[in-house]
Amino acid sequence: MDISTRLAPGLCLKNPILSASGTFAYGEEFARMFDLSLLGGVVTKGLSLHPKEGNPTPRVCETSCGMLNAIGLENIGVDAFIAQKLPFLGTFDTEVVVNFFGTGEDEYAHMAQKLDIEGVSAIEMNVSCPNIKKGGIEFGKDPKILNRLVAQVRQSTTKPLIVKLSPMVTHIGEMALAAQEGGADALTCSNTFPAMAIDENTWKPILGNITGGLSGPAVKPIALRIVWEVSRQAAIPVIASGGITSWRDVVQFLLAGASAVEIGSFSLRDPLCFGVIIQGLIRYMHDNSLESITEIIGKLRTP
Amino acid sequence: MDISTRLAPGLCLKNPILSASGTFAYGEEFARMFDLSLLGGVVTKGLSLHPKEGNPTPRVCETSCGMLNAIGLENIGVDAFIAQKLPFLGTFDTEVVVNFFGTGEDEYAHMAQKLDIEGVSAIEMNVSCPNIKKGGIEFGKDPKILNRLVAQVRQSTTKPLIVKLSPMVTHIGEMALAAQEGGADALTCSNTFPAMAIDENTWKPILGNITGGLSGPAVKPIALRIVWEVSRQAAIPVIASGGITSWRDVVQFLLAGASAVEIGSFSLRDPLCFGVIIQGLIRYMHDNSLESITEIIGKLRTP
Amino acid sequence: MKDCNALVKDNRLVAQDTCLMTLACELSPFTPGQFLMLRLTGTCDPFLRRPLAVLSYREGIVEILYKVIGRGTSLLAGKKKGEELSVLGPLGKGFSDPRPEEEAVYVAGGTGLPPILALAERMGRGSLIIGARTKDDIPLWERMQNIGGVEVTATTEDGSLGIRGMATQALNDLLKTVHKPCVIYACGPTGMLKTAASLAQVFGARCEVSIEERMACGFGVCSACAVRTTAGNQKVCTHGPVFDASCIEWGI
Amino acid sequence: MKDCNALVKDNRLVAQDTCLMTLACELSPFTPGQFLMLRLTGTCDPFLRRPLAVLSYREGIVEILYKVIGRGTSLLAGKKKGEELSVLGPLGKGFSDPRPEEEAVYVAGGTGLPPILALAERMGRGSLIIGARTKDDIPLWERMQNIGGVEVTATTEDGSLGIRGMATQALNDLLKTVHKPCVIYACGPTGMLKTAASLAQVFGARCEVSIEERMACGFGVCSACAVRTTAGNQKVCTHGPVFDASCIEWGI
Ligand SMILES: Cc1cc2nc3c(=O)[nH]c(=O)nc-3n(C[C@H](O)[C@H](O)[C@H](O)COP(=O)(O)OP(=O)(O)OC[C@H]3O[C@@H](n4cnc5c(N)ncnc54)[C@H](O)[C@@H]3O)c2cc1C
Ligand SMILES: Cc1cc2nc3c(=O)[nH]c(=O)nc-3n(C[C@H](O)[C@H](O)[C@H](O)COP(=O)(O)OP(=O)(O)OC[C@H]3O[C@@H](n4cnc5c(N)ncnc54)[C@H](O)[C@@H]3O)c2cc1C
Ligand SMILES: Cc1cc2nc3c(=O)[nH]c(=O)nc-3n(C[C@H](O)[C@H](O)[C@H](O)COP(=O)(O)O)c2cc1C
Ligand SMILES: Cc1cc2nc3c(=O)[nH]c(=O)nc-3n(C[C@H](O)[C@H](O)[C@H](O)COP(=O)(O)O)c2cc1C
Ligand code: FES
Ligand code: FES
Repeated sequence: MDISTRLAPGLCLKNPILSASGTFAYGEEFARMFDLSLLGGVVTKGLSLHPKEGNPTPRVCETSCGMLNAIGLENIGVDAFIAQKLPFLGTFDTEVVVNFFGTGEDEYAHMAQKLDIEGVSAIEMNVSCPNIKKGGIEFGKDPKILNRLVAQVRQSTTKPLIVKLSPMVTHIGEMALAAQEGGADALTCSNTFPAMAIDENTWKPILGNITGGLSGPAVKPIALRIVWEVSRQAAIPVIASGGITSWRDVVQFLLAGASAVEIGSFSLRDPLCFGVIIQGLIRYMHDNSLESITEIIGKLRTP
Repeated sequence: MDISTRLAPGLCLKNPILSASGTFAYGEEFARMFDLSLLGGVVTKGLSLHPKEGNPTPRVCETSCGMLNAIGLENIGVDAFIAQKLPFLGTFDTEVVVNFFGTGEDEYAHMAQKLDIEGVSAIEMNVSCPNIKKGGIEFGKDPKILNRLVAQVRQSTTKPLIVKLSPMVTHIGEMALAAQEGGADALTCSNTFPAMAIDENTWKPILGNITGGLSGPAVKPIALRIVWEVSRQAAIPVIASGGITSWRDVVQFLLAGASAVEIGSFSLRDPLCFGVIIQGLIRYMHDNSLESITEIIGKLRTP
Repeated sequence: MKDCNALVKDNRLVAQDTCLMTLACELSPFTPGQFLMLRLTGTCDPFLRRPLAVLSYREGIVEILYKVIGRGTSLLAGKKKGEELSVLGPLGKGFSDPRPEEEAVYVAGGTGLPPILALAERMGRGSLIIGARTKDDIPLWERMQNIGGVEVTATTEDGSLGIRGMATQALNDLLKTVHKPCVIYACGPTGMLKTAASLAQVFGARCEVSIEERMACGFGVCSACAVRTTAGNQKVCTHGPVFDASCIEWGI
Repeated sequence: MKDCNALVKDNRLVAQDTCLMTLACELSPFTPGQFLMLRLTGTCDPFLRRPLAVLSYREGIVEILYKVIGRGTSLLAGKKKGEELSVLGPLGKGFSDPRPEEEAVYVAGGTGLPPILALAERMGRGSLIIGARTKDDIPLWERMQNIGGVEVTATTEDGSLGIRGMATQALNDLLKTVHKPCVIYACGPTGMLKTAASLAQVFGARCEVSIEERMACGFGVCSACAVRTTAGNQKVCTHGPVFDASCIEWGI
């Protein structure tokens, strides 16, 4: 049985299960619980050029079948990552996908250059951040801005380039094509949904940052639709992200057109879920006499 | 204590609790369970010029803390509504808000004219429908198209005009302003989120229509953020819709800036929730010595 | 119809993956074919209620018989004596009584047994055919055989109980032997209902079928449960679940 | 740290809105101050685990003491003997032992009692101050008084038990009487911790505080639980929850 999956020239995962950015830190904590080599790949916390302190607390909040986070992209900075964390990740037999972001195009490009080093399997651009030079509009909200950004990053790296889309846009297909034409090798669909929570006793927002991003099973049906929509429009592979909790979810996202999946929030609740999900997927394929996951990807049967 | 709320010149609800469109039919079934006069208002199923058959089944599907629907706007048509349903609704001491849609601008305008009659307190335009003349793009996805549509409807009616926005857009504030400038008296935020569900056994979409709209508690945090964003940008009142299940939710949406709320999916699960929620709101105001709900609306305390 | 709290009195496995639950709750009198919408938890997950037919209701005690299919029915199977459920019902339109001159034939397959059994028990006359894949799939076999006045036939695909074959084959055979006006009551897989409907036509019998469709509300407000009939779309939850078979447009 | 299934052995109210639960599960040895992340249901609603300190752990039996605050702790309070929970832990960094020459002073307020009591019970020496609004808010009062070697003082705002006033006032009074190196261990509302920290400075005592912050993972991967320290942001769940009070930047 072949459960490997190809995301870009030179980027083939041994299985379609990745951690998600921001729920796996830099892998050390999970490595104490299981062998990271069982994963198709790990995606690191989003890195920036300089270390970032993040938002005031509370930074998380529970919602119906989901959670909000407004961590504020706290991270140790790309240099500390390369010096202190990357070598450790290199000791595992898994692909290392480095998630990153910048405050302007040059910073994104600079980051990509810095990460164009051994030990990094691919880079994943988080474009759900405001472009401070363009009056604060998110890179991921305008196809032209996104296309330019991706094109510039493309020229700064030899690594497979994954663009992680923002879901809350009018035409997600347009954004996907803008990234593809900019030179993305693959797309992650998608980041969290801007949302908020309010405490009716204090009359205050629950999160220190007022708003945050919604993730978890609550958003899965939307994420599934986005993957389905994007994978039919884009020619490049799609990585699914949003509410995955089980091998059943994984099969559903593969059917919708994803070539791999990231598991985020659920691994906070159940850190050992990765192994369970991979085993479940193998068992499913065995029970259904499937030889390769390419027999599942995009094979949704529509009327 | 005053829990009445004003939505437009000549449209004041005795309390801020409305039913939502599509989960209340035309009121007859609920009227067998409780006196509709206890509601601030009822919103009817979305009506069209001609009766509509709707989508193939299955039309609903359960999701984590929510549901998908792809009813396909099945309705009896505006004429049958006026003849057979409106008189019954007129027997209750509550505001009758008629939800409607069309396939083109003229049809919307025609509908508005037909509904400019006694017994109708206000009309609520559902703009989450494709404009068949404009290549199928949803009216609610382009501010220019929306603005023109609203302006045309505005000229065809003397009734208070509520525009119900589609949530899945890049700039919800722009859409709100487009509707406001077109002449809307109030905005409903918002309709369901395009989503889907897949059966991993049959490899088929669960809904007959492939995709459907996500509603219920799962989407509440997004709806809350949308209400907060829109109410700070628009000058007209906002009606909240999305995942409301309790008086706590109502208070949260009021704090975020809503002047009233619609309860949809949850009333399918718990048809008697309306009375419980209104009582809970009154008790909350009493316990907090609040005289009027205007003391709550938009009073979120941000840092 | 009422929304009431029900107390689990008993809940036990009575066949392969099939449980019989008794609940204490005050309902108004029911017609066989009517159903309840059960809410399974206090939390919003699972969100929707589940439709289940009333098997019996007497003096504040309701029986339901359900097959464990997915999440909701699994949760139901896990309920223990003393736990609470919320119950909405009885809902929908049940079976009409057989006319005095009519011979009643009840046909059940799969999860279709409860409303059919309810009707047979209420009427106390006629013939009941229960079809299943195998013996172990048939619940309440003893109870069925003891319905006074009703003759019971089982069909199993593997021949492990009763006649080997399909319920509709047994129905066909039975109808050949009946020489007076006849009414067929059927509930089960769509294929079975369709065949029952055409047999009814062939034999000039009246036929009522109880239809299953996904529901959200169960009381007629959401339009989830549409079924195509000669009178246009109808709602399974309020116009049905029991329909005159000749009105149903079976589609492909 | 492990993720294991725990069986509820007992769960009872021991003070106003406060329950003591005993669970059977195999943990590695714990340090007082460490905590567990409890998952409350099989469904994803509620989604996040809840952090609760270990009160005691011996031979496969863990005790937790919790105040019923919101949805999660209400669900916990509803658990009955024989039900299962999933438990992740022990997590975080606990209190350090008092040095041989140090006099130990334990101070607890609000939901801060469990880790403090765990430490006092483990050490068997020093003085414990428990502060509450009123008598009924103090759980396990008998048990506290019977910790061999530990002198216990209660303070209540209404004077219904022990000294009328605040725990920090009693701490101040106590510190005045201690004439050797001293270490203060505190857990409770932020205001209390802050005051304890400044008293420690005034009296030249060492001070360790256990901090509460909203958590998602509890094992260091999500960065939810940031606390500002002199060494920059630290994670309450892995760097803490116990910190040297002098390192915390208390903010306004
Ligand atoms: C009027 C009516 C009466 C019924 N009476 C009985 C009965 O007495 N005994 C019995 O065993 N079953 C009965 N069913 C079928 C029963 O409702 C489903 O088996 C049950 O809802 C499955 O729920 P689940 O959560 O276990 O399955 P899941 O597949 O997890 O359910 C997911 C969703 O699909 C719906 N669904 C799944 N299967 C069906 C189905 N066959 N019909 C309608 N909705 C479905 C569920 O209600 C739920 O909303 C009846 C159905 C209807 C419409
Ligand atoms: C390390 C640590 C140890 C703790 N030990 C104990 C203990 O032994 N006994 C005890 O009674 N309480 C303890 N608490 C506080 C306890 O975690 C909260 O009271 C509990 O999570 C409230 O959950 P809820 O669902 O009832 O409240 P809700 O308000 O419904 O919870 C909503 C969310 O907020 C979080 N939350 C709410 N209050 C707190 C809080 N004070 N601290 C952290 N998160 C919070 C919840 O975890 C949840 O994610 C501890 C907290 C921490 C961080
Ligand atoms: C606590 C937290 C932190 C996150 N941080 C990042 C981040 O740094 N960069 C990023 O691209 N996505 C980040 N995400 C988004 C996740 O990677 C993932 O796309 C999203 O949570 C949806 O998947 P899920 O439902 O499986 O969590 C974060 C999510 C959470 C919950
Ligand atoms: C079954 C169903 C049918 C609906 N039909 C309509 C409709 O006809 N017109 C409309 O504007 N909104 C319709 N909606 C959207 C609801 O009015 C409401 O805006 C949405 O469901 C979010 O609120 P909720 O989470 O409280 O359900 C429908 C929703 C459901 C669940
Ligand atoms: S289930 Fe809602 S109308 Fe039938
Ligand atoms: S709670 Fe996740 S890092 Fe502390």
